[in-house]
Amino acid sequence: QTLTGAGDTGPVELNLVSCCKPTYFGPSVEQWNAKNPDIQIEQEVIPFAQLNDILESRIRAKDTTFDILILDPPRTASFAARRFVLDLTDVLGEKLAKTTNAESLEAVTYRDHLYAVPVFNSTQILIYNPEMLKEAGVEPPSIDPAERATWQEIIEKAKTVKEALDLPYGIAFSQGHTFYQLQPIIMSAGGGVGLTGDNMLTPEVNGDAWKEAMGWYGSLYADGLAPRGVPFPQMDALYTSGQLPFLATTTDRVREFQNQGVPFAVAAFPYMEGGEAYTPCDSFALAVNPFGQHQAQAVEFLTWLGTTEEGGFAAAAQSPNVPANLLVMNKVSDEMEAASDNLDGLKELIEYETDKTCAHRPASVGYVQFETEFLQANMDIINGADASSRLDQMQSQLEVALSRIR
Amino acid sequence: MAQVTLRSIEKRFGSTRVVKGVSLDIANGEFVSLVGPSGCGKSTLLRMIAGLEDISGGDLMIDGRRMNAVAAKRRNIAMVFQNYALYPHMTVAENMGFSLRIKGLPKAEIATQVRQAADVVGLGDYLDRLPRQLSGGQRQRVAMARAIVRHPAAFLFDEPLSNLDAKLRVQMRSEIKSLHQRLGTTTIYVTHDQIEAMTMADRIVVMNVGEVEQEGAPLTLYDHPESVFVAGFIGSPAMNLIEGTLSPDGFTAGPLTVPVRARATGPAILGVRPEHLILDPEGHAATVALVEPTGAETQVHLDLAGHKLTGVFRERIADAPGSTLHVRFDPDRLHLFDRETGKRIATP
Amino acid sequence: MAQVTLRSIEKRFGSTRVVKGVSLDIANGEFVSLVGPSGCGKSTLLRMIAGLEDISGGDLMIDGRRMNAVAAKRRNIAMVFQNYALYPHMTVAENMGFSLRIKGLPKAEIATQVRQAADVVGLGDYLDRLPRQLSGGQRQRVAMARAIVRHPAAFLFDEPLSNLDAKLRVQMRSEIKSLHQRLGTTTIYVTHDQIEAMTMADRIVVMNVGEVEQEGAPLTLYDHPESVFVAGFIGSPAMNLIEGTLSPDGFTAGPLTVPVRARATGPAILGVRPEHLILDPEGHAATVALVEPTGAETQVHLDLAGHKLTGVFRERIADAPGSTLHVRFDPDRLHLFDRETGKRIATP
Amino acid sequence: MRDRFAIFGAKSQEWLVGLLLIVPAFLALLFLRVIPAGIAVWESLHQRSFFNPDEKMFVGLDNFVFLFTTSPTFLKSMLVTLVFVTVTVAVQTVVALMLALLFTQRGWGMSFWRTLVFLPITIPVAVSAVVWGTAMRGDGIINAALERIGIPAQPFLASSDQALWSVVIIASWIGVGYWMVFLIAGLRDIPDDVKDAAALDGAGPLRTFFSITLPLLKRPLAFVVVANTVANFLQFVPAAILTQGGPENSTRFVMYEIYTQAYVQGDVSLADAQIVLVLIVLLAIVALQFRLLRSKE
Amino acid sequence: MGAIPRFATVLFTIAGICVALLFMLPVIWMLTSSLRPNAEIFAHFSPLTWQSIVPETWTLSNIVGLLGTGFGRSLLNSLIVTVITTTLGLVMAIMAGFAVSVLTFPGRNVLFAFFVVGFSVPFDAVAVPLSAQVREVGLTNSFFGLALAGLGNGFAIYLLRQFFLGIPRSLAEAARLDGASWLRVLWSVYLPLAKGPIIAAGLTLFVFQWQAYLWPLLVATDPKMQVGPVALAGLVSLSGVIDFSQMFAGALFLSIVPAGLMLWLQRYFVSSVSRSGMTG
Ligand SMILES: Nc1ncnc2c1ncn2[C@@H]1O[C@H](COP(=O)(O)OP(=O)(O)OP(=O)(O)O)[C@@H](O)[C@H]1O
Ligand SMILES: Nc1ncnc2c1ncn2[C@@H]1O[C@H](COP(=O)(O)OP(=O)(O)OP(=O)(O)O)[C@@H](O)[C@H]1O
Ligand SMILES: [Mg+2]
Ligand SMILES: [Mg+2]
Repeated sequence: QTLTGAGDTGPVELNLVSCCKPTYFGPSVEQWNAKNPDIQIEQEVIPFAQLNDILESRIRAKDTTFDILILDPPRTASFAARRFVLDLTDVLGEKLAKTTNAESLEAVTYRDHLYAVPVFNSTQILIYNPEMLKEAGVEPPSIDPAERATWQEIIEKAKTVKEALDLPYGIAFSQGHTFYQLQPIIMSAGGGVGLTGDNMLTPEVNGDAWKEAMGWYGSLYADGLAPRGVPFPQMDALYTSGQLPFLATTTDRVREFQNQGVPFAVAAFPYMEGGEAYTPCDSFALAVNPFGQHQAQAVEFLTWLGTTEEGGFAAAAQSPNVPANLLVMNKVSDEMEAASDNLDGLKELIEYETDKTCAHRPASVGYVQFETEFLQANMDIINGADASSRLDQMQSQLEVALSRIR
Repeated sequence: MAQVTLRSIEKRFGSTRVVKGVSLDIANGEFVSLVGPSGCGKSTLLRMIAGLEDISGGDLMIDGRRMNAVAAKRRNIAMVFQNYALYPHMTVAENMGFSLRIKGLPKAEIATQVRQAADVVGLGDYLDRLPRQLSGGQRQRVAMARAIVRHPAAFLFDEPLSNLDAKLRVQMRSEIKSLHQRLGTTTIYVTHDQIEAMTMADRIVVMNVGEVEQEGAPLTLYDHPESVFVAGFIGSPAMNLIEGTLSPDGFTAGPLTVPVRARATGPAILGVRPEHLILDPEGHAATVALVEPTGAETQVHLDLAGHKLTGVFRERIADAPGSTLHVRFDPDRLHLFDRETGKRIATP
Repeated sequence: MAQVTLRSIEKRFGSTRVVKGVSLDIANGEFVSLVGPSGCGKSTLLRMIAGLEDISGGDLMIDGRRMNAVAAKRRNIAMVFQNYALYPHMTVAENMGFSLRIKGLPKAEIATQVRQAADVVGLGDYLDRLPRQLSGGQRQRVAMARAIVRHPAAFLFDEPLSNLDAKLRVQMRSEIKSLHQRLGTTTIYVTHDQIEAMTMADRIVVMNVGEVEQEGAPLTLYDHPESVFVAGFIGSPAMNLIEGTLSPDGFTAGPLTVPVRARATGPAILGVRPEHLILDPEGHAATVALVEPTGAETQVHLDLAGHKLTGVFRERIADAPGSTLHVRFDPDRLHLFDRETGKRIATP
Repeated sequence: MRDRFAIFGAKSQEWLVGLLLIVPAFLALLFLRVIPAGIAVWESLHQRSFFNPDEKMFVGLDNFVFLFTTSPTFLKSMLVTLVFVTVTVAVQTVVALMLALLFTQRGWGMSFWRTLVFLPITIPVAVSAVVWGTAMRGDGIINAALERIGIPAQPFLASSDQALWSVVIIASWIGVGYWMVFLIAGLRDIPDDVKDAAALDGAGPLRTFFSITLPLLKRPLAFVVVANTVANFLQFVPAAILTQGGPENSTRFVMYEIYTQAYVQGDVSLADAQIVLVLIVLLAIVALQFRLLRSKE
Repeated sequence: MGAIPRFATVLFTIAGICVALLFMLPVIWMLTSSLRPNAEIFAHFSPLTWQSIVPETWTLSNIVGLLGTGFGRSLLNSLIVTVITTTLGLVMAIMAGFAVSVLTFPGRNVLFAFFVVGFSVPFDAVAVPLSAQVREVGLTNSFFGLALAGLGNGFAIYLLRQFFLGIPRSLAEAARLDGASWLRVLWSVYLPLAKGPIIAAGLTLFVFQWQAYLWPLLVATDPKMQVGPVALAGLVSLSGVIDFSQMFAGALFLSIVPAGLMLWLQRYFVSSVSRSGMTG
């Protein structure tokens, strides 16, 4: 396999398409640029909401103006199948296996080929307000994965606190509209990942477990325990302004809430009674544009990020996320835990979840269709639609949508 | 039908005083002509009476009620605008029927009245046209018909016939007059046409720079203009005005002496209308400057001892410019004015 | 200065033929008046000459060159529009100076010429006003001045004086005339004013429903109208027209018999101008219908054996309607027309 | 020079000038709008392989057949869009006209107040959507206000019955001030003397409005209606952000459908087929409006 | 008009203020929200209290923080692009609008129909193929490339046509006779008489470009070329959390320019004079 730009001499400018705040990859890019005058990286930041849409259309048009792109792991299959990302198996496969979380690697692997360098990982926790729980006389849930609470227990506690303190709500899910956050709950109730078959193009979303889990989830909103009609990006604010005691969210809130001085404590992400524990996982990886002009140099940068301690630290420096680079994982979680004395056990929790309970989203070329349909169905259920019939509808609509993939 | 009274009406545009205290009493059913030089404030006065322009000072009374603050639509006054102001989006028939539609008349009734009014102005064939498809004169007639159709308490006409040809104008003139006779509607009529003013009106009001110069019956104004201004303004071609001095001997202007019967003496102006120049071999010798035959008459511009005079004669005169013509002034038709004040000097 | 030739000019709006084959030869420097009833196509003809309206048929030649396809701005023709068409956003001075600015004249030069033209029309004090701040007559004068200032090859005037008062109109008339004498610019002048048409023009063209009825020197038209239409149209008040029969005895209309010297016989129309009615105790007895004194003259509407006649007399007549007046027709001034064709019947 | 354009008559040069004046705008529209639309027509007759986007197959009207028979959402989205457009255009035009009338009256500081009404259009739509989404929350400020005056809290965007109307309100808040500007310009163009004539004919304010102002406002009004129709037909950002087309597809606008199809799911052929249909429907509506709003003047 | 009672003026003023307030409420809320800490924004909705609008804690940190993110630069970019679009677009639209309304020539109505088709094409739908072409001709990351999207604006043409049709044709004719070329007629007669509509057309172009979001994302890949709305959307963090107070501050900054512009251009919205120089 030959990479473009391999023989180039002289300085090269790489273009990295990332998303969200510039600080995500800012420190890595700066450190790299300082040390590699011949390969200078320029960062282009696309707002999160449009990231995949824009990437999709630009790669489809064979855009050569960028070299490295941010890859949302569940899109790996779709991108890889269409050769929208460069196959990195030969150049990086072995090296990465030694330094990167295996689960994270799996998420960016499609049909045994590696397509990206996982930079971040993620997992979810349950944040609660210890003061509220105390005031309501409710026993706080444990941070120890071994003593993980069930959702049913948590809901009871939430109800109690809500009533005792006359709060508007009991619990919120900060990404409760996404499959990312709901997948573990569905799987914990015994459901599958939603897609099956050879190509993972056969939907399976209206089984009993799915209906039960989603019915249960919808009831939280119907009962007024979870906030209906509040835009999901505003869920955190409900917690921080003291309107509810429980918030299911990602680990990155830990640093944020600490900075803001919001009272909080951490518990393990709950599971459904009688089921197994699952947590969401995976986060952004970096891939190489197959139409880019400087693939060799791009790979150099990715190698540095994924296989060196220095690169790993650079990436983790400002990110609130869990690093995928094992060389730095330990130290970063140490720091996170040490930041406050009520976070004892956080490090173990993170390590446990990323290793043992990780529920990858389905590795299907039709994932986008699946995710879009799920979002619609989920929002309807949240707003009061009957879960069972809505999932039946989703099943048939998804079948139509996936039939277009040929 | 209405009685309209103006008491010291004023109009200012910014700092310019355009109408300066006009007082007028217009009796119920009267037909008043408003004349005056361009820009003297005639249109402005009409617009104030109609309620389209705020009155800056004074009182406007209609039938004894003060109307300064009454909205235009409640005054029941019809106006023919100098610039027509037709509704551009309505056909001729719709333009004319608009006020009737507002009154809530039944459709058939409106159609009948519109047709009648259209026939009066000779637009029967144009009822379905839009204003922009009409010629200038046709537009003006639509504007006329729109006012006629309404049977208002008073008509205000702002030069309604200026764009019509002579024949149509004569015809329209008598239409308006007979309309007035039939309906007896109070009418104020601004015109630049001498014949219209003289023949149609019960009374003529002569305005000059925002003020009333003189008012009275048409022939009174013609025969006894109270000022040089009125003398010069009423009558066309205008009265000849000769500056000179009045002495017990008569009126003297350079070599010219005219016997008059005035008692006053001092600087004066002698006025004599063109039609009161009489061809007379015994008369003063004058040099012909220009001869303008109008068909019925001949207008001759003369130079009499340095004074430029115009004469109008029934005769066809073919004298070339430069030749000599002998004329005298009709001694019974002379006017005298004070040179300082411009006021008329009484002759016994 | 230009010579303008029209050869069978046609204008159609959709399917309506508005100008129907007009041919005219206007010599260099000539002053032609265009008259005709409202809506007969005068404005349309002017607009075609100016290049504002496409010519549907025929040829327009200026100085021997076919101009049908030459753009308006290249014809160097000035026009005074019937509706003024002043630039509403420009002051009077800017309105007048616009064409000079386009020519690229220096500012000072423009200012001088504008001032001169403004003085001609008596608007010297209004140079900084906007059109909407002017009275109707003032606007019309701006439109005049805008044409004058340009020194074009030909002037087209579309009723330029209709909104002016009599005095100003006389003054402007002589201004235009002396301007024409000074510059010798070919001029086509549409007017509804008889006196203007008669006194200003070298030649009058009478139009009727899109066609030329007659053209000729003013007095020729007045004295020898070739058709009933021209006879009735030229002259104000209009010629009296009496329908009757021509026999070797003379002209008979009911009880009325008038001796005439025509050889033809058959149905005919007798024409006699109002000023050719002569008060004569020996004359026909007529009933007075209406007396309209205009000051200089008196117009009397009469009923003579069932025929409505108008007479214009120098005398002040005070007879009440209903009384009897004796008049005779000036035998030298009678006109005879064929009742079928409307054409003039020759009298030896 | 003689008679070069003789067939066109005296005004022939207008042809050349007109051509020159139109060329830049013509080219811009041709390359920036019409040719891409033409490409969409061509593409809609093909189907691109998902796995190899370079490979395309002629499929005739298959994409259209799919949209009309199989697609679970397309027809619904067309219907939703038509309802939305009808209501929004009606509401916005009427309100904008009322505001235009208000703000052309004499009053103190009117131009300043008018600017404030215009302000919403200048705020990024995405942010406006967030603000309204927040205000319309179950526990949001609007419900708080409603409860104050004794009306129970409404679900607004969370209910399939109210979501569309909520989006209408938001879109109107954004757009009304903007459309108002054009109507103000139009109102100012109506000659005073015609209104004077109407006043003398006995017309009161209402009568003058309906018989004089409104007909003479037809041209700007036609612009507002047509432009507003097109703009709202193609509008999808507030719905995309606030409701993602839900609840139960009640706010699934056809442009959102196209956007999702083309950008999110990468089904370009299907998106192009939808674009073609949208274009056809839109042009039909616009043609109809042109016919209805032709001014007599 | 005579006889308008003075209290009507008062009434209209009050109505104007009320309407303006109604439209401003969300904006006022944005303003105060940008002056309070993020956590406080959503804390006081129900029940309604004065704190829903008035911050308990006032802070400028959002605005300061915003400027730290290079937002100023994006604002400047937006301004440059918008000025280019508005200027070029307006010139093109004026010329074309004049041609299809004042000049008469064969094919005029066909051309106008073409413009109508042009503005019915949803731009968002053709943005992708178009951006590929823009990339091919090398206009990515140029102000002109960014401005391109707003240039083919059929709306502005249509708008100007509608208003130009309202200007009496005899004015153009008078100017033609005065020797003016058609361009001169446009410049000296139509432009001054259509100031209000031209401003309105300019606003159309301005707002389209100022709000542009998708197109800049497609053709401005260089962060130095980022425009305001994109920068604003970038304030969303990886996990979808939004810094609302900063976003509101940014939105307000973004609307200052057009609002100021509008306020400044008010005076050209004077009563039309287009028919006041004539009869009929
Ligand atoms: N809006 C205005 N602002 C300033 N001056 C004005 C305004 N309208 C009219 N004028 C002036 O007021 C005077 C009177 O105008 P008005 O229209 O009443 O005259 P008029 O007697 O009707 O003249 P005409 O016979 O020419 O129509 C004129 O000198 C005119 O210039
Ligand atoms: N655009 C048009 N469409 C249809 N008919 C028209 C149009 N313009 C003018 N006409 C008709 O053409 C005829 C001639 O109009 P034109 O304006 O030339 O008359 P005119 O002789 O100038 O009349 P006036 O003395 O009243 O101004 C009229 O009957 C008029 O109604
Ligand atoms: Mg006047
Ligand atoms: Mg005419």
